[in-house]
Amino acid sequence: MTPLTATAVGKRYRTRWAVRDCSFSLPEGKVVALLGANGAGKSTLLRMAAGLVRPTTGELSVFGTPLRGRIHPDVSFLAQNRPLYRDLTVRELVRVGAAMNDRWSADRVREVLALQAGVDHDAKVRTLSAGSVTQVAIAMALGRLPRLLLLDEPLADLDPLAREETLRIIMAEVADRGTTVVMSSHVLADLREVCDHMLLVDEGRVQVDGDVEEVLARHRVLVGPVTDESTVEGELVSATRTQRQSTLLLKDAGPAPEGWAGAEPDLDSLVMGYLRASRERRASAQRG
Amino acid sequence: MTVPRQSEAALPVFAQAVGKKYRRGWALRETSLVIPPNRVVALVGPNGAGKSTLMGLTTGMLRPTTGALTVFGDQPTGKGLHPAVSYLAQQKPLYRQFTVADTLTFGGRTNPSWDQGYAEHLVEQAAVPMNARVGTLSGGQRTRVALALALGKRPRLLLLDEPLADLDPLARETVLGALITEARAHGITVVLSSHVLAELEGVCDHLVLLHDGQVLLAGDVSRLSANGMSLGELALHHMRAAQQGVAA
Amino acid sequence: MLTGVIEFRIDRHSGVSTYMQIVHQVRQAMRLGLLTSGDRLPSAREVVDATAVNPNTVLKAYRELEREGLVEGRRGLGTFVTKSLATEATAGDDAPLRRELGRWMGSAREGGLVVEDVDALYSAVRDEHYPAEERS
Amino acid sequence: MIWASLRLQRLQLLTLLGTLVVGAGVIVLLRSNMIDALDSAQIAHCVRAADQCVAPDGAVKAFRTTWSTPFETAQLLIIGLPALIGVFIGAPLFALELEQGTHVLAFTQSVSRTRWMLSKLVVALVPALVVLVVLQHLVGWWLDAAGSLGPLYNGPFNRVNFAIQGVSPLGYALFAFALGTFLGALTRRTLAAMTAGLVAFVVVRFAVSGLVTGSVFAERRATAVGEVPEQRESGLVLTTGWLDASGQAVPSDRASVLNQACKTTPGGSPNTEEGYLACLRESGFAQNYWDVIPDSRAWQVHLVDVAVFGVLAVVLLAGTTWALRRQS
Repeated sequence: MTPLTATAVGKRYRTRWAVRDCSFSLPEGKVVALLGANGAGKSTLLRMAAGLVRPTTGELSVFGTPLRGRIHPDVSFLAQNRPLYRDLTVRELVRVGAAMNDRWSADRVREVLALQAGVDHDAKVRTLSAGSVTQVAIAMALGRLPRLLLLDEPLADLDPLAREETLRIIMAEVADRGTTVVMSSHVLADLREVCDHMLLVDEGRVQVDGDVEEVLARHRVLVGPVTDESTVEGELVSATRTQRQSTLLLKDAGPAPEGWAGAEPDLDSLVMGYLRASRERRASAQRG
Repeated sequence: MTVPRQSEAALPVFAQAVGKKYRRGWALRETSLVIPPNRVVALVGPNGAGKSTLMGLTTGMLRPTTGALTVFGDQPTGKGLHPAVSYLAQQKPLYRQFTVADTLTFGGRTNPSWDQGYAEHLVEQAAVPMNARVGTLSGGQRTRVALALALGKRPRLLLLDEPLADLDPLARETVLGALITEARAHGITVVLSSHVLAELEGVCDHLVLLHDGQVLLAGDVSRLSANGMSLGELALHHMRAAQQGVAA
Repeated sequence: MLTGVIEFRIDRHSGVSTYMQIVHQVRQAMRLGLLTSGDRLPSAREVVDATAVNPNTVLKAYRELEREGLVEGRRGLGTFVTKSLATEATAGDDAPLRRELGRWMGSAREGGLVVEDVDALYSAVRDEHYPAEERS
Repeated sequence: MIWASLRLQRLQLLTLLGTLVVGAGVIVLLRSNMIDALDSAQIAHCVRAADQCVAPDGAVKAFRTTWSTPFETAQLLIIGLPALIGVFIGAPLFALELEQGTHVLAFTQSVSRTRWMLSKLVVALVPALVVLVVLQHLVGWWLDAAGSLGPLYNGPFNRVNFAIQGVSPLGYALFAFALGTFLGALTRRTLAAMTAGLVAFVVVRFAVSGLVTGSVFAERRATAVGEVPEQRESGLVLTTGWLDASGQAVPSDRASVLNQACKTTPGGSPNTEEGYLACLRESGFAQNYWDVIPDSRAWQVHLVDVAVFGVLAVVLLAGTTWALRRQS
């Protein structure tokens, strides 16, 4: 049973398509990186998977059940702006969580809150630091005992220590309960060690979908003379060229031709290559 | 800490036992700090360590409770920024209804040392259309415009508070690239605060690490990490140690 | 908490994948005699607590070690080392070769060599004695 | 879920409770003071019929002057409460959550949107209505004690009296509340919803008056021209006019021309009473009639009133549901 499947999903806001013809299927128990440029449709996709936004076209299903405008019981969602009742204390907020859920583990919430350095349970949420607010929001999300955890920019606004602490909480959840996690982030450095699957979207369409290592293995970075690109085999993703040198990111590349050096890209250069290609597409679309 | 033997007037920031107290307590305590010229400085620390306070004191928006701080030898007056200092706040405050050209004109009207040609050049380089409204720009483009506005006054010290938050990786790289190129070309001292240590690596050559209102570590990265530790590791290591010290 | 015998150190800047780092570190610990037959490797959860890496990666590394026949997963109990790679020459702080290398390092340091010098010397000599094609 | 709503509405609920306690205390106190004042002025018996009672010189007038302000204040409170409920309880109910994004928290828990909405509505609305009804009846109890020395003298169809009696305040409060929640869910902005809600409520409240729609309950009374009815029963007179011999109402423009003509003799001098009546009869006026809603049917008019505002409220609440469902 796949945690999340999208079939030709599209979402239009007035005249603009935020997500278009998006199809994918996520494997269970993985940590999925949701990547893409600003405005590529990542948040919309997550909000649709959380049942907050209804797709204009197509269908999403969670653990085999099609979504019908409300959240699936096995899904938890961390929204980007961390919506919490700011006037409540942490303790009261947890009680609200218990009141609003059929399945709720107060123990789990306590456990997660205990992982972080000293959150006062009687402090009002509005007095907490950004890092603590995120961690409280994650604790609330985990209290639902989800099997699919959707995180929209879980690490934004966090200082380096809180970043690590938060990642540890999420990874512990994966280790303990085999939860499938989908997280979007702009900071590739945060994702490198924690993700084993990636989903790269651009202008609402899926560009890359697969196991990180497999995806990396399918791509090559070739560096060679700028004059002679005709001998290179494979599907060109993007290229940067200086006066003498071309650096090409290729998918399903053939062997490096004479005079070219090839290597497997790392996650950074792969994502950057795709983002660069997307920016060029957009720029040329604007021009023409 | 060793203070380079240079006249104070040449130092972008020179703080002597500076403290700042708010109603809820000390945000910065007895801090002595030198920011040497021509550096790209990483200002790092956990939330609440005093980064924003230090920036506020440098811009003159805040007055120190104790001690003194000078910017190129002058004490910030609080009546507007020092002419040689530019500051870019995290929210990148720009008038959304202005066009990019309006924004630059606004910069020209409010800054005596404005270099219109240079600002236009920066916008052009970023491929942002001059007649576009600021409100319609993408995050990366808006940051580039804000940067052009900050650099257009030809500062010698540029303070950037989390300039790259909420930019995608590509925009991050291009913005940072443009920033460093300009800083190097014109000898601008840049102070960059960020939570993402990885993006400061290879960019910053000087580190100021704050913790709990005090300077934990300050100096050139090459000197601080003699054993080949990267800036990120170095900072994280010290932050972790300091946090454990507090907890114990 | 009683953790396993070893603790992994994940270097986020090395460019080597997390999974390979874990595999290497287990192999190295086995060679040095820090891990011997019957020792339990830290559980994925324990590694997560220490390093905040993806537990799937840890499990993948253990599977790789299992494939190599070095460890064995026992359902519900954990992953256990089944072999010893340590020899008298490598295990323990007072193994003769180690002591010899220690003396060498001491004189290198006295001679004013820095880490890079030592690394360069070491790998040059190593490559002399162990040509690349012989190494697996 | 109810607990959550209670906790989130705590400030409003405490305010309501405070209003209730203070309001009730003040009313009880004023009422007992007033009864003392009636006794000491020796006009307690005038409460039944102020026009016919024998009382010390100027005592009635003095009483009315002293007490008119407290009476008006109490009436104003009951008239104003529905608007306050709409503005301070209805409008922020959903707008605040939408504005702060906390609806996303609620929508991503396992309660359904409908249950979330209903529990919020119930927790906000029921206490507000209880407070309103209790205060309304306390004020009514006090005004009853003043009888015809107080505002009740003006009868149940006086606009102010009508607005604070029967089930009407309930209808207004329901409507104001629903209007506030609807605008809140629609605009997603608390301040906008509060302001727009207040304006819209005031406009609709005066445009749709229960007194107008209550005319279905009017009864026609008629007497032969020149005859004086024995006792005119009290009520709200909507129209008066003449009927011809066949019992049809004479169109008013024709009636007024003829009436004017009969007031003078053909010679031009003012007509005598008998001449005037005879002239009317000759002109075809058989009966005098008036359409009246008797005081005894006031409760029915209140029911119509509450039905009209209730239907509006239900429509608005349906609108709120719709706005929240399409919300994301």
